Amino acid sequence: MIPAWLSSAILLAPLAAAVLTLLVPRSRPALAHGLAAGVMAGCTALAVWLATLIVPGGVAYQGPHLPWLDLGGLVLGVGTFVDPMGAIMAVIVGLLATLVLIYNAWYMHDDELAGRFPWQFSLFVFAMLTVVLADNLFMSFVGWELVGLGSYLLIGFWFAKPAVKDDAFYQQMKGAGARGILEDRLSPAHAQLKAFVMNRVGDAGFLIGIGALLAAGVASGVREPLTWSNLALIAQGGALPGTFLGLSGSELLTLACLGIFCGAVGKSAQFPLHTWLPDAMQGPTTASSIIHAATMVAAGVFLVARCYPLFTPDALAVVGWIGGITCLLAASIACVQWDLKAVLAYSTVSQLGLMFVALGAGAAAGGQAAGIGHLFTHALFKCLLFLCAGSVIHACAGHQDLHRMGGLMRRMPITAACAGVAVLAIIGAPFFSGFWSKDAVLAAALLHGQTAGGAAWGPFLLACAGSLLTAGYMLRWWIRIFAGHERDHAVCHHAHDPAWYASAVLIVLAPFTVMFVWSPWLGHALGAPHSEAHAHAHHSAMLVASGLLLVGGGFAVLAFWWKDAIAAAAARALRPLHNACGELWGIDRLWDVLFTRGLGAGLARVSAVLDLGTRDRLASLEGAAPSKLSDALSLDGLIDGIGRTCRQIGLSSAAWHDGRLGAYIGLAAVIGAAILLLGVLL
Amino acid sequence: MIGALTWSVVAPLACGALCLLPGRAARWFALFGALVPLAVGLAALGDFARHPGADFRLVESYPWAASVGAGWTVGVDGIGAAMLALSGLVAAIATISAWNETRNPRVYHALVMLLLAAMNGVFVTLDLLVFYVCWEVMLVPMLALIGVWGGEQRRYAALKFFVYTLAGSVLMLAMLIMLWNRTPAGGRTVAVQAIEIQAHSHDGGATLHGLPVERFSDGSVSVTVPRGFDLRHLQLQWRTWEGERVLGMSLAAFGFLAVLLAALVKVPAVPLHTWLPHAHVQAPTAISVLLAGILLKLGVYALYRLAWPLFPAQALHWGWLIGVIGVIGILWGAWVALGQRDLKRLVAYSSVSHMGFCLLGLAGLTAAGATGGMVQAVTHGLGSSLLFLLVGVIYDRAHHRNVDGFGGLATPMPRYAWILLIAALAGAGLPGLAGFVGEAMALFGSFTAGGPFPWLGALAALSVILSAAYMLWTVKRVAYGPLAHPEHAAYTDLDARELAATVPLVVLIIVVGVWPAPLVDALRPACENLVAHVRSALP
Amino acid sequence: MSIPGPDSLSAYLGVAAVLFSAGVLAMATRRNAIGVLLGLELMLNAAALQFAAYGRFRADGLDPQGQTAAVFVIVVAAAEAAVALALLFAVYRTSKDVDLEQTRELRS
Amino acid sequence: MTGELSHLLPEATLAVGVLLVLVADMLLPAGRKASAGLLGVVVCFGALLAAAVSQRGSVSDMLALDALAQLARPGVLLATILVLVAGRAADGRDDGHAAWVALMLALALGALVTAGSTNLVSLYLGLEVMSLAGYALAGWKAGDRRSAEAGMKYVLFGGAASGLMLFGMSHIYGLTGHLDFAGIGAALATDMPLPVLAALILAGAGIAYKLAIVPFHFYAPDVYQGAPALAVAALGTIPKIAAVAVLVRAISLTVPDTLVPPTAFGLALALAAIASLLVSAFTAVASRDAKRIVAFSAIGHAGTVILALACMPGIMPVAAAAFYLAAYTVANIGALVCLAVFERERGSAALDALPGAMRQRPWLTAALCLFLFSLAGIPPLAGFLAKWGVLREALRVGLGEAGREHMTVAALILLASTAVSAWSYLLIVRAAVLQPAPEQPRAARLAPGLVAVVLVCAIASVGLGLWLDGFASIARALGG
Repeated sequence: MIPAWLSSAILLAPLAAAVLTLLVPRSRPALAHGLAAGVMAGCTALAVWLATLIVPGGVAYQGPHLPWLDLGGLVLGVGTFVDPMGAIMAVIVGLLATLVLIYNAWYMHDDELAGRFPWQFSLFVFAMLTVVLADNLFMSFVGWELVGLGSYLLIGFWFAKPAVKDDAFYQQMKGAGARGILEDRLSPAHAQLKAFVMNRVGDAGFLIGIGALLAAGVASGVREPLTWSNLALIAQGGALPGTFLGLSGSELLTLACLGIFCGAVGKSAQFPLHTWLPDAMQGPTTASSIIHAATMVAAGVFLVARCYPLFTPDALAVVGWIGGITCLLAASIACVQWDLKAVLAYSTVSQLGLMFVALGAGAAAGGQAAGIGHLFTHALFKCLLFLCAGSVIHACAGHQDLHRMGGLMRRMPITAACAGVAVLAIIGAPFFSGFWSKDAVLAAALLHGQTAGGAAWGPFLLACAGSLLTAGYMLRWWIRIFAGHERDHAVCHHAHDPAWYASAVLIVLAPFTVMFVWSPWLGHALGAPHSEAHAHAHHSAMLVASGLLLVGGGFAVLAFWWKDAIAAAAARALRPLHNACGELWGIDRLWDVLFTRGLGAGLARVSAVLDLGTRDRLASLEGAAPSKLSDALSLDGLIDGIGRTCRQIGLSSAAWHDGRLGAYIGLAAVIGAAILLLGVLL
Repeated sequence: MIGALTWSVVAPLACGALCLLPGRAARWFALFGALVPLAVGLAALGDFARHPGADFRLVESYPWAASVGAGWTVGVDGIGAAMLALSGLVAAIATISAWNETRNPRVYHALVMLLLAAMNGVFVTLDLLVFYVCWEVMLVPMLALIGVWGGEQRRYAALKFFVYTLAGSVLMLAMLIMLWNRTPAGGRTVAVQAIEIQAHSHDGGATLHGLPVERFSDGSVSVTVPRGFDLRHLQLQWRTWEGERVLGMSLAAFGFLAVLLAALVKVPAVPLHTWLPHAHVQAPTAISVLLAGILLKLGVYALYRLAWPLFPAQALHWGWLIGVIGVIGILWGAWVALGQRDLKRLVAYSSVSHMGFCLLGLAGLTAAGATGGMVQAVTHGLGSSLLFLLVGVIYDRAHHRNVDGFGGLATPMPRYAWILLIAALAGAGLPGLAGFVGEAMALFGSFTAGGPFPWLGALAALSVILSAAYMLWTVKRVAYGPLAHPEHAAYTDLDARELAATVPLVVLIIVVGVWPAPLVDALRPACENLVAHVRSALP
Repeated sequence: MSIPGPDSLSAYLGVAAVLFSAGVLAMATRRNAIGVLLGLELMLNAAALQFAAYGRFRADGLDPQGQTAAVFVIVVAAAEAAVALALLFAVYRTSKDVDLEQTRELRS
Repeated sequence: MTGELSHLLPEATLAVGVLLVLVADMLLPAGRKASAGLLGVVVCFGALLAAAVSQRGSVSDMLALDALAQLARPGVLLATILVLVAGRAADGRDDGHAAWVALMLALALGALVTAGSTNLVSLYLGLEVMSLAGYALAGWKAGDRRSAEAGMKYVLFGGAASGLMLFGMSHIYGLTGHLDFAGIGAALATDMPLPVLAALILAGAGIAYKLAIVPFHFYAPDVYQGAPALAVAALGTIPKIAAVAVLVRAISLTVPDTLVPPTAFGLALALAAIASLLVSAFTAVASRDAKRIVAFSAIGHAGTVILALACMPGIMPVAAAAFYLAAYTVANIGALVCLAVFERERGSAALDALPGAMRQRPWLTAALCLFLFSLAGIPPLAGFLAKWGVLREALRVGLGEAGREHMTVAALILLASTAVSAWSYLLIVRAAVLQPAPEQPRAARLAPGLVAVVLVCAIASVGLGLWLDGFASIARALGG
């Protein structure tokens, strides 16, 4: 039997860790890290226990549930809900959090801000577990926002750091027209803002989705419509009761799903809201490893999977297409990035796109299981990749440009090996976890394409193209760092593997990249469907994936290891494409022009002038006419205009009271006579 | 012996008089004068949280003018209690933040106390005439506080505030006189709804608001309402006013528009908001705190206490318009805030945006929305007060408020940066902080209200983007990044007085954000009752 | 149309009307304060004349009220003229002029 | 006959008082002549006592001692006392004070006669006594150019107005055959020929002039600005009380309900009121002198009173007008007494001269603000309640009686003008309180009499504002 306190304890343990570490003096970072890691380890243990109780039976468990707010006929509650997907996710979150904390103790051992890391990190883990364990959409949303907060805090961890600008090397590179280098990135303070606001763009859609579900819930008379069970009840038959924004029935359900997906697009950095994630790499690499690789960005995938019963075919088609586009787009950009974390960031975006491709395929095609499965395997190997990247950056004294690396294999063998297996996993080499999970994704997309036909093939093809590129750029990444000759001795000569406990973290994570850790139990646990068609699709997908891997990987080995000239020639041959990738397909710039400078700063400034004008208020007080048209026509100018008009009337009236007695008497007589006439005539 | 609510008005007045005594004790008197209403309000709020109900409690009534029917009648429901507590709290914090006021501190504190007494009068009174009197009395101390202790263009801002808000509320005077005039001298017998008796009769239906209830054999129930200004009595006659004509419209429509105008100016709602940035920018910190923390709430409170109960059919009829005004305010305020460089002006526009949620919530006429609107009023009082205090902190050090003139203050002032971040996140509506509760409830209320409200709610939801943008952009420009000016490195972090002013607000923001149930439970019955009352006007 | 004789009310009223109009005109147009004062006297005398005339030509016989009123008017007019002249003198003393176009220190 | 004359005891007291003061001035040694002021106050108190004990009745068909007069008499006398106690208009000069007191008493005498008159002749006499005293008071500082100009304008414009009035009166007399109100009313009861209407309107000019109703208001700004502030305090209040009293009586006695429906007459009054309100509110905003602003505000307040009277017939409009006058009188006298101090110390009451007042005389400036806020109608001061009463009447009539909807409009215009005129009062507040100024020399102590007057006016301004039952009480006094 599952103890009632268990799920709550798992949820609250990171919060306790956050509070505890907040109380630890900032001068004792090691203590704080140890404390947090200890609590996280306990939390992981509990999660494992819970998983063992839930996963084998495939049961869903509703934990304690409390009302949080009674809005009068509408109740919002908090509580836990665990199914196999959630249980495994909780284990992964806990495990990675523990390991990352241990690793970070080394990574930040000489950072004076290190004491802040544990509590911010623990707060983030709490938020993430809130999303994972929530038993209703509202609580998910709360966790969702708090995840955003954690991400905000950790991206801006080094809040005082300027954007990289003053390094001679970067200036030189920039002068040479290089793209995709660190210099393109924002300062941490800017990046955290960008991340939060772009997440909020998605959240606005999320709120509207919640609105649709709430309206439907009220229409169907359910007191607490947002719990998973009640949502399923309300959305029975693929349609929602009631109307909202002029929609009803299945259209309304589609709207709700798209709203939720909109949130996921923001959080999971999908096209067109993906641009914040590469900038988020300004955070500590340890934070990136879990937040911007393994868990937070996966929250969008998780949420869509959690709300899967609601998703209508129309909504799923959108999910698949967005996933496919993102997969290819991000992969293409990753190919030309020189910042080693940026490559990983774009690869994360691309892989998340892959997960959405799977989800878009629909449950019947095995999409849900495939998407979640890839989420899990990706979480571990991507975390490992980031920790390895952290080791490299640390080893290279903070440098992270691929131009200046190379040959580090000899100086840091453990890191190189661990990174190597992780790369093999991400490109989907046989017997590695990625092989298995990516195969499932492609199989689901393929099957969906086969059954639905027509446009439904789109996501599959995009995903294939993305996979092809993934093999290329990830190998390039590894080769550029670890293989070949040392390009910049000044940067590389101090390099060494991390301290033993940090290396141990890498070594602990490495086995999870192996396929047999996951397969075949995970597919069963996630309820992947089995049939002739599925098996057939799996085989086809495996063939396709292997072919793509060979082509992409082969090219990478040739071009980046064997002969650099091939890469240069390819770049020349594909110059327009290469440039487009280097310019991030113009999306960042478009967003910058359209939203940051246009709708944001620009229009806001215009609105501000429209509202108050620009003129000197003291002058207007004395009745002076506004000097500019914009002042007279601003809202405030119009209001002041009323006052000015009154004063003007007063002045013209005062002109009649100008001290001429004769005029006074004459006026009195004339007006009096007029009144007399009027009175007599009327 | 006078009761607690009367004390909440008398104590500030008395303390205000004591403030004028020579010596340096004025600030202590002022603090005490603020703590009395805080204590009364908290006690009442606690009572409503423990025993939720829509009735008026702590009711006291003293005759004033029998020939007119006006009296000193006070009582609070959940909303009134919350507002009273908020007003005491904000006034106490404003007093602490002005603890070291050197320019004529005695008069300063005395004026603040007069202001507080007037505001409390509005919150506790159940008499329309007294309501109006207190409503207008506020203008005078505010005029002086902005005009004397304010910034460079204080005279312009003060006069503008005075004339603008006075002009906004004069029609309300006409309204209250009309209502009085149209009640026959001998009183009027009106039918009463069952819910009214359920909610407000304390003696099993024998009397209602102190009036004997007459029951007829056909089951109908009525009371005879005397001529006067008791809001509870006026409210019973709303049907009569639908039938009276004035200037081509019904008396109810006229009255509703009159209250609406007065309230919208105070709220302030776009496009009647432009006095606010001037007043805020020119006012000293503590007065900005009072202005944002309490004064703006009066507009919402007037809608809640006057417009909706007295003219329910009009509220139904014009609800969409209020909602539209609210949403315009939400979006326009946020957008303009994004374009501001003066920190105080920025916070002022954020107030315009946030107060829009109060209007949206009230307009939708759902229990969730109305409660959300009032909760938003309370939480905005906490959040915007904190923001103004924080602007004041750096103004005290840098003597300017230009956001571009800061940067990287988190390095010399870490505590400041954290509190600023919390305040900004509360303003951005982050769950777990107070700002989220009201906004979410108002939004959810709109989503479920039907008619045009889902559309309005969807538009309002877009403000989560803008609010995050202007709030966090501000934090970024002030606190983060490399230190913009080397001389800022010498800035000291928050001192004890500044912590004493800000930390209570931070704690409350977090407590209300995490555990809003007591507050919401205290406010909800009154709002539900209001919604039921208004909905009873449906044909 | 016959010219009204001295024994008809309308003749007196006509004269009074002319006097009155002349007075109003003088008051409204004269720049010199003395001239204005003269106009004032004309107006008052027009009124006095009317009182007297109305009293004399009443339908139901002579009425002393009209004559009385006329006397009152004359007396008060004299007092008023005295005060006015005193004030005019004060103005003259301070500004060496009684030109109303010049004495306009008090104005908006 | 003696019984009838006993009704005139207050007037007689004042008349004797005038002579007494003048005689005393001759007897008093130089340097002690200020005691004439004390004598004047004693005389006024005597008259007040006489008024308090006097019975109702009438003196021939000339004067009526009805409820109205009994209400107006104490009002006039109290206002006179306040102004007299407040001190002297002139600078430190000792010798002229007796004349000042005598003129004030004469002003009060004229006001009492006017307030009680029931006959065109007594009305004219009363008005002229008031006016003649007033002319002299306005031009009191004969050596001062502005004061002299004010006096001259006052007398010439006033003369023109009384000329118009007399012209109208003579026609009324000629057309109705009566000089007394009752007789005129009886003659008009059956027929109201057009010429009579015209004559009535002409005769009204005199009252309108005393009240400074548009278009007979032109003199007021110049006179108020130029005359000494204390003279303005008297001129702005005492004649108004008298004029309103006699106007009410004249309307109720002469205007027959049967022929000219009250609605038409009310409309005419309302129009005059609206014109006054608008002119006063807007023009005041453009003024640069505190006393000029007060003058324009006085025009508006007179308009408000007229608006109340436009709601006649009935007791309540009169009660509202009476209350309004009371509130206006205390606030106006208070404000002008404060301004008198500033005028004396700073040479002028122009807005430019006021900055620094708050630092130099904080309490006096605070009192000035209190009076201005009362005039502006800010609750809970007397001005608010007074306005409330007028609005109540206007809206009662406007909403309740068919064909008089214009009263609702008029009420709304009153409200709008309240907001605009608040702005003009704020100009004074701004100059005196908000405007920065260099350090001021420490001010000398104020005369105790002046302080007392300010205190009494302040207390009255607050107290009347809380006296919500006042309307009912006044109505009882008028009706009983």
